[in-house]
Amino acid sequence: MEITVKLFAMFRVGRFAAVTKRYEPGATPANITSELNIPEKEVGIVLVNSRHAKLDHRLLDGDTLSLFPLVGGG
Amino acid sequence: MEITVKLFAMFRVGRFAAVTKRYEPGATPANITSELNIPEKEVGIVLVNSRHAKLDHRLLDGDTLSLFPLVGGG
Amino acid sequence: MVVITDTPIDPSTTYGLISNKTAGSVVLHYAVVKKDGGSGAPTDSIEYRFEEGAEEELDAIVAELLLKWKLEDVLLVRREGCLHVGDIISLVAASSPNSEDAFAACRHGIARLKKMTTVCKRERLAE
Amino acid sequence: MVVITDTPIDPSTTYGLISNKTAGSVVLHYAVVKKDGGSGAPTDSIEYRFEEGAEEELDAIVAELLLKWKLEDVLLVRREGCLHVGDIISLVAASSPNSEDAFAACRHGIARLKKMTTVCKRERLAE
Repeated sequence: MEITVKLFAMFRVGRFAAVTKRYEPGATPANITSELNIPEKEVGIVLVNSRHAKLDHRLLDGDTLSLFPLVGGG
Repeated sequence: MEITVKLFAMFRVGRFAAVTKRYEPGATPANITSELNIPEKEVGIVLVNSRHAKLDHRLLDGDTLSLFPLVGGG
Repeated sequence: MVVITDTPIDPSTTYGLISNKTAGSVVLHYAVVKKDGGSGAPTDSIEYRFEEGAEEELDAIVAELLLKWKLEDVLLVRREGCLHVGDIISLVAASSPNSEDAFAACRHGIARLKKMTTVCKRERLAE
Repeated sequence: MVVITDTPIDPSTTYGLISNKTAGSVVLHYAVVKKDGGSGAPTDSIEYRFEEGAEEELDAIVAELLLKWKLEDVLLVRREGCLHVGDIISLVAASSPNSEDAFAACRHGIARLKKMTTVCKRERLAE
């Protein structure tokens, strides 16, 4: 399935702002942060399609995942 | 036309709490306060059917007029 | 405007009940029955009954808000009967040229609704 | 949830867009075009255009509110196009177990919408 991943603030450093990629069905935000080497404790807010979600949220094909760090969310 | 007049707080003193009375068509809250010897400058809030209204509001048959003094509106 | 109703409060119709000819801000607050009402055990239902004089008490709250803040209109709606989790208990709405006045009035309205003397509230906890 | 729309914001559908499974309070603020926008002459219309990155900017505001306050959900809606007096410019809504958090987040959301960098606003005064 295709997921668009958007990173914000310092999460972009050395990574990217937005990317659309294929993931295994049933992938979660936790799987993706782990793949991106983002420690879970640095994750402030997870949005799936602009809605508040948890790290174990089951993503669906076409979803947009936005990840904000704990500090400097903007 | 019939109007129900409700008085609040100190306006009740020597008058009444609520009364339903006949008035001439086209009567306004100003006509009624004048009849009740309530000086306009003492009127804090005028409600017609629980909605904010002005002293020159044209009342209609069946309306409820509530008059609150400037001080101690409750 | 003031409404005491025994039918569910319908949020799809409320915006239209507040006049806003001059207002740039309309604030609405819905109080909803939540599972954890703070009494330890989960809430099953809350029953609200209004006594005589409840409409006058709501009118007095409207007048108080209109006196204290620069508002175009105020709307107070209260639901009567047996409410379950997710049901809307009350709506306080205010329109004003300034969002500050609309917010302040709305917050004060909520505080006043909680202190009403003509309402009887009975909570039933889930077993 | 975040919406940028070129069709009128419909207040009859907004309450259903905010999730409130645990929330006891839902606060909504509508900003509306008013006749007297403060520039002296009466407002005829205001045009809003959004640049690329506007959705991301709205997402960042949602995240900021969720980080700062105890909220269940946040909804930001902005209208694009030419708006006239009485038209809804934006909606900020928040649900929370506490009305204090819902109000504070809603007020901060309004302040943040006003400072958006990806919006272009052009006001036309009435002649």
